[in-house]
Amino acid sequence: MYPVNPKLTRRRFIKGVIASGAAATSTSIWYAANGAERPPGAVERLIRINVNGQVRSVDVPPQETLASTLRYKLGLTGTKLGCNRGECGACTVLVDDIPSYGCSILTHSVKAMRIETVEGLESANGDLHPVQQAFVEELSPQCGYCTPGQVMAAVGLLRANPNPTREEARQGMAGNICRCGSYDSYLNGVMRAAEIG
Amino acid sequence: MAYMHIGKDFVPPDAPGKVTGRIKYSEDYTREGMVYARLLTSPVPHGRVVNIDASAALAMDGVVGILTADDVYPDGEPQSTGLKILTNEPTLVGEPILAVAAVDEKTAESAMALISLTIERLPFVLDPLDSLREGGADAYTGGNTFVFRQGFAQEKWTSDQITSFQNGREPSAEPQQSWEYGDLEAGFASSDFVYETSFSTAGYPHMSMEPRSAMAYWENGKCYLHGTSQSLTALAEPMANIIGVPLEDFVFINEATGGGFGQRSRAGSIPSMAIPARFSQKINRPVMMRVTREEEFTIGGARQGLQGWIKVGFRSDGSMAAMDMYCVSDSGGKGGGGDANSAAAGVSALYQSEAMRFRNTSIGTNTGHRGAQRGPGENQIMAIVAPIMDKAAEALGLDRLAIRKMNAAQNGDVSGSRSTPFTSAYMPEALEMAAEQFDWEGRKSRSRQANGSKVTGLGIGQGYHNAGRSGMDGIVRMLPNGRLQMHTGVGNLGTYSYASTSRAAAEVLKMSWDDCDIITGRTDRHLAISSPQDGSNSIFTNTRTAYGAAQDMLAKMKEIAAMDLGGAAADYDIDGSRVYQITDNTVGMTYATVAQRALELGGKFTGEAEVPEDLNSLTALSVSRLAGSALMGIYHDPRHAGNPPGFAVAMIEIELDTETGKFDIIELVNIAECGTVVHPQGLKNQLVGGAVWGIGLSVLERHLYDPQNGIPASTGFWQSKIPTYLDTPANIGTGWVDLPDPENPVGARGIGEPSMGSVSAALNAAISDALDGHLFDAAPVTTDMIINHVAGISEEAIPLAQNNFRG
Amino acid sequence: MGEGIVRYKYDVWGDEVILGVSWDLLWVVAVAVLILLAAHAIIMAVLANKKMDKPSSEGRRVLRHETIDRLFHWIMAGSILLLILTGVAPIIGLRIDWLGLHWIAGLVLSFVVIFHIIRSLFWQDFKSIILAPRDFGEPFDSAKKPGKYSFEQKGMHWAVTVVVLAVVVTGLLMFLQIDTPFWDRTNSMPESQLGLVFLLHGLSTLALVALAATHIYFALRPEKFFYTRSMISGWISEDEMTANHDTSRWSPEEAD
Amino acid sequence: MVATSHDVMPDIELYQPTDEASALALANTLGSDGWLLGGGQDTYGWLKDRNKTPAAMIELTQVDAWKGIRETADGVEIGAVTTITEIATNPLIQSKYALLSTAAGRVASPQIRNVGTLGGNLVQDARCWYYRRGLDCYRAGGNICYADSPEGLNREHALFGSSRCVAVSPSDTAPALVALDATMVVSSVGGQRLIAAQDFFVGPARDITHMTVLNEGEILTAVRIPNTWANAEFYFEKVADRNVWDFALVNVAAAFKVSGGTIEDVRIVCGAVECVPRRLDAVEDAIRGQQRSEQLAEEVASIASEGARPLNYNHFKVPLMENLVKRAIRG
Repeated sequence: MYPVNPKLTRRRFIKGVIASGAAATSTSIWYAANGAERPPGAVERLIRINVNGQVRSVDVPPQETLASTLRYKLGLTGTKLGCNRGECGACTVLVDDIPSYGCSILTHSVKAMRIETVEGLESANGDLHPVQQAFVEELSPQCGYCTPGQVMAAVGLLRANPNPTREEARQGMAGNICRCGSYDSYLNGVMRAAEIG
Repeated sequence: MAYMHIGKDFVPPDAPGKVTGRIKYSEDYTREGMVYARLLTSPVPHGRVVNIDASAALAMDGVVGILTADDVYPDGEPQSTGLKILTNEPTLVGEPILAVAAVDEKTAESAMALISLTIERLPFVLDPLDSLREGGADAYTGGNTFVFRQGFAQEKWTSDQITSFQNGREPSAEPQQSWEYGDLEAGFASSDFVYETSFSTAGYPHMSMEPRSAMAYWENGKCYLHGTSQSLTALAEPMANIIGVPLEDFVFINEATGGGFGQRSRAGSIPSMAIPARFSQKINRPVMMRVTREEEFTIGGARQGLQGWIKVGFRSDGSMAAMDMYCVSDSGGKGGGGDANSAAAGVSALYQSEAMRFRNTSIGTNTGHRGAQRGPGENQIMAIVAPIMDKAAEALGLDRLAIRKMNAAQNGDVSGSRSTPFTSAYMPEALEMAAEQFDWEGRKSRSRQANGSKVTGLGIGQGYHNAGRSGMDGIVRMLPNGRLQMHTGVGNLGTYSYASTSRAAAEVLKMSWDDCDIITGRTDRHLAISSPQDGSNSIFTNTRTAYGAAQDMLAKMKEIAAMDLGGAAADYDIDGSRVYQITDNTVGMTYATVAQRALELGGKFTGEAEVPEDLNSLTALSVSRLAGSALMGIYHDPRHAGNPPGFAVAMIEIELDTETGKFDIIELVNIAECGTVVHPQGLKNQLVGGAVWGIGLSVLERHLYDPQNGIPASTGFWQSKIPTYLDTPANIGTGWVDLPDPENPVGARGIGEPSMGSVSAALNAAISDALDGHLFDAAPVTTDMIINHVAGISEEAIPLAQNNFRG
Repeated sequence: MGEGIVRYKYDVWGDEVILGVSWDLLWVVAVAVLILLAAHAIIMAVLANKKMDKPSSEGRRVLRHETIDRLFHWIMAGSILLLILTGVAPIIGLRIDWLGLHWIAGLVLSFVVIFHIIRSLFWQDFKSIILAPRDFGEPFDSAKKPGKYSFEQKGMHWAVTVVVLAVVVTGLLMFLQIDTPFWDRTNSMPESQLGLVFLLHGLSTLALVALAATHIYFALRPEKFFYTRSMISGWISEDEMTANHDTSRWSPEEAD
Repeated sequence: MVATSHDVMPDIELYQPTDEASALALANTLGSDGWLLGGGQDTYGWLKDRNKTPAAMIELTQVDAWKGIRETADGVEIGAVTTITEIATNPLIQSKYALLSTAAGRVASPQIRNVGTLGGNLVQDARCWYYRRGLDCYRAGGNICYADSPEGLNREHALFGSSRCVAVSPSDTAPALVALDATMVVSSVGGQRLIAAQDFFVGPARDITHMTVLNEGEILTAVRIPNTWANAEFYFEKVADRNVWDFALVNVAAAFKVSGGTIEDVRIVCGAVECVPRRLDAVEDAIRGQQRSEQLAEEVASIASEGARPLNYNHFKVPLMENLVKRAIRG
């Protein structure tokens, strides 16, 4: 018999909890503990962030990733979690125009910056962004799960370089995996977007 | 034939939702009171859970409950190698043992550390040959193999038999499975070139972009499951069975699926979706179970690895006279598959070997869940056989294109163990088209030319998969406003086939696409059964049903018209959403009017009578719920005859740097031979996507387990090496033969799988070509293998080993 | 103190297994030994007021340690000090390339220990070092004088014997677990056993640190220093012999 | 914590100092409980996996003094929290130290380069998958190496300098900086110390649980590149399985001062073959004063791998390393 998870596991866990300043109290889960025992100088949880041109107030724990805030606090589920480890690009969003992995950036790190997600690209009258339009015309997406990330990477790319060569587009889009293998179609989309954009 | 919709591009209704992020995948849903489940998975490759003490976890703030195998299998776990919902008998690291639900994921994860799990460790094995060897460990408690209808069994070879196999000789042990046609001995006797080798192909994970997250809740006795699948209705009924809820009380919601390559086709390979469903039932809260990338690796399925021996004989004219193949298939810790059998059938179909023998033994290992993955078997073996074809061409002094044409499948040809005839086959045309687009004649002189450390390699690859089924159902409805409702059960896995197959109905009814609605996404929209969407069959299978349902509606519309306007139904034709008299087209009625009349008439017109008797249960349920709502076209598709093949041909030019083992793809074309083209953009996506997958199989992807401990090494995208933009060419040429298949009403056959096998074969052949025809007899051929080969190093890899990157 | 005596880790399957000794104990041992020795030094200083006669080192010299045994002693001492130094360096955060020196010193120690065992069994007066029941009365009866070795010396010898054997055996087992010029590591020892070996090595190291400190302390004490001299030059004076030893039980040859 | 897949950031405190003094003070106070956070691209995986459990993160990227690229009297100084993209695209670096901009351009993926910092790329932890899985191996303070054993998966591991641990230096910028004779500026509340790039990295023989000589409370704040190698002839090449994301199987960074075809001085450094960037002094010595040519490259390439001790599955790194050195010399 091999006990897999004996007392030491618990000890390590408890150590972790204490270390993280969230010793389990009996009240409302973690919030109270987090709020009450914060050391001086640490970040304030209640922040205002600029997402898709709107300033939104939101309660963000210090360690929360941007993708989590967007998806689970702000309901912006267009930003996908494919790996949660910065290995796929499905969570790509723009931070001050720079494509970044939302799963691998803290919300607190970007609270002073402009965040754009796939939901914020359409114009006020509902017209698709040129990248979105081109992706539809070229039928770039297959399963679509990586598409929001591809769209954001393409928008970021075209803002920095409005008329890329196909090779430049390929290099620029390289941080996004498409498991369906639609790279060729996405590149067609980027090139078309550069034309119509 | 001039079609209105078939062969034309259109905007699939889900495309805008994909580019705006508005379309919802299972994890994008939320529900009042929802709690979050996380999985506690097996830390050992093989073991038995002896005790679970969750008292401390359950006492933790925010923890709502746990769900164990005892909860989901009160009468004991099913005895099979199939993946379980939860298990007390894990046979791979990462297999789900229990789930914890809490108010948030962080709490659920923290609670897991408080659960005391006592596991008895059992012997484990990671390579089929280690298990086959006398005295080797067995992956399962009852043996190392599972025989259909018989159960667990033990299969052992002598050490000599294993060693001889590893040394490239024909295995002498009795196989579990075999078939044969033609006179093998005579075939080899008449051969002028015979090549014999052992080979290995590695398994690797599916790694769909969307992890198999699911959310479920119960309301008024009904179970609502937001899940992910590559089939919609085909998966729903067996999923209801796994959950244990009657079909009529089960609603499966699945608007979009983040990639399906075989392992989301059938409920049995994705039983984890039952966890939130059963959990929700137990704790009476909606339960969201987000699945991590690592979990997707372990339970998300992987291709089978093959360790095999192959012997091929060619006559001096290049014709393949005989092919003998013996495989040991890696069935993993759960699941299994028929890759070896498909591999042999694929060789038979593509190369038309006159005599053929296939033998196989499937052995379990305590590695990831296995099952069908894009071109299971065919695509691995084509990467092995293509360089052998080149070897034969070289030995016989033939052009590499010519030897393929010589053996190419044509109309009237047969293949496989039962010598099944093709419904149609145009491989020579496909080869011709590829050669032209690629400029084979112009490029072939560049073969093996060196430029500094770089050497040019050319490769031709062919892909095949049996690509069509039948026997499913179709439902279409015409609303009184004249809109056509196409109730498709085809899942949305990214091929757009749910939409393109539905267009066959619009085609029959000659309707403007703007007047058509595709009804899909959730089973309570009353959909028709579709076949499981694997095996490249959707386009063939479901255009038949859409077409048939529309034909049924067309007949009913003519009948109503004849009833109201006089004459016989045969006197009527349609156009512009009108039914009119052929002799006087001013006499007629709009579809809207016909639909209104149908509602008045009821009976068979609205699905309330004369419903086809042999409808599948799910379709019958949908029809009964739709009955009386509109004019209905209902159809049960009879079986077709013959084997509808999906064929593809790829040609590749690479420049391989012998100093770094890396290569650039200079040119790549991938040509489809899949009958009439229904949706060019969709087909093109299959061809480019297949190419990327083919590159992954041939040179990159892997599925690593630590041989010492059985723990998985390649749980993320990084270590499993999913191809990126920069590992694939910036441009992929595509094209299609576009000749109709007689067994399909619009002439279509499938393509998803062969479009990959063609490229994996061509790339392996090109690498071999660049290395002076050296055969690795393995897939993938990785950077290190190429460097070692060039440097003359024979690394200490175990021959035929499944479980290291050397392959 | 910290995590107690034993440190645990998870093995590759997540089981809790022993990792080794808790190195916090190193500080415990160091402090404890320092306190004890300091206390001893103070007591001795107080007692020193009573004016104890120090035997003269002049006069006839008798042989206490043969050259080969002195050589053995100093090689052993050197290797143990080097082993402690190199072993402790990474624990206290000194970034030196220690492992090579450590195992070479370990091998040297192993060889000289084996040499010493064989020599002591066949060529030396093994009886002289045996702890007999009567020896235990020695510290309480100033009339009782020892043979060649005092009770304390015998005690120290046997303590060192046990500890050094433990450290050598575990050390050799650990040696098998690293790459050396002679072999590549095999990873053949189960992690739980490996941890036990590390634990025993660590515990014996701690004991050895304490013993070495004590030994060095006494070797440097003025009233015992003639023993240290004898370990360097081999002899003690007749005076020193008769003052500290029962010549009926130990009658050494005259030194050269 | 290998038993199960963790994926959510646990509770961890966050400090966002905006000036040097408070950042250094925090690093000093928190010691090993404080995790220095650059771009975080080698942080969140550890934390989500719960394989590293610091109490707090100290974000360094808000300290403006540690950002940006400045030309100095004797070269250039790059703030440690400057992003990799900025370095790859900076005109000054591109024109004078193209070795570094090229290497930076080959790091990971565009998005990682956009956020990841030079400091982070230099101090990133070993990429051995056993270690990354959270196993208690030597590097994690344990008593075993799972990779260096007869069946261990060690295709990506070290050829040189392994001592119990066989992990390699994963960085692409590190070999470039060693080749450029860069100096690391390391600050703490106690002041500043300057460390030659070559001495900044540490192998397992001297410290098995760290990759650099940084002590607790110390922060890498800048990298100074002297004029010595400005505008020299450079060569950088990285061979990885995939051309995005993957770490090098072997990379090479070389700088040549060539006059009239003769190599006057040279630096050749390989990554991913040892736990530290491996400076190839023997090759440098062999080619200094020689005519830079194909023939010379062929002659000396084998010196590069002298002393290599391949593991079971990484023999290929020997010819690969030799070939890359050959290509560097060939130019």
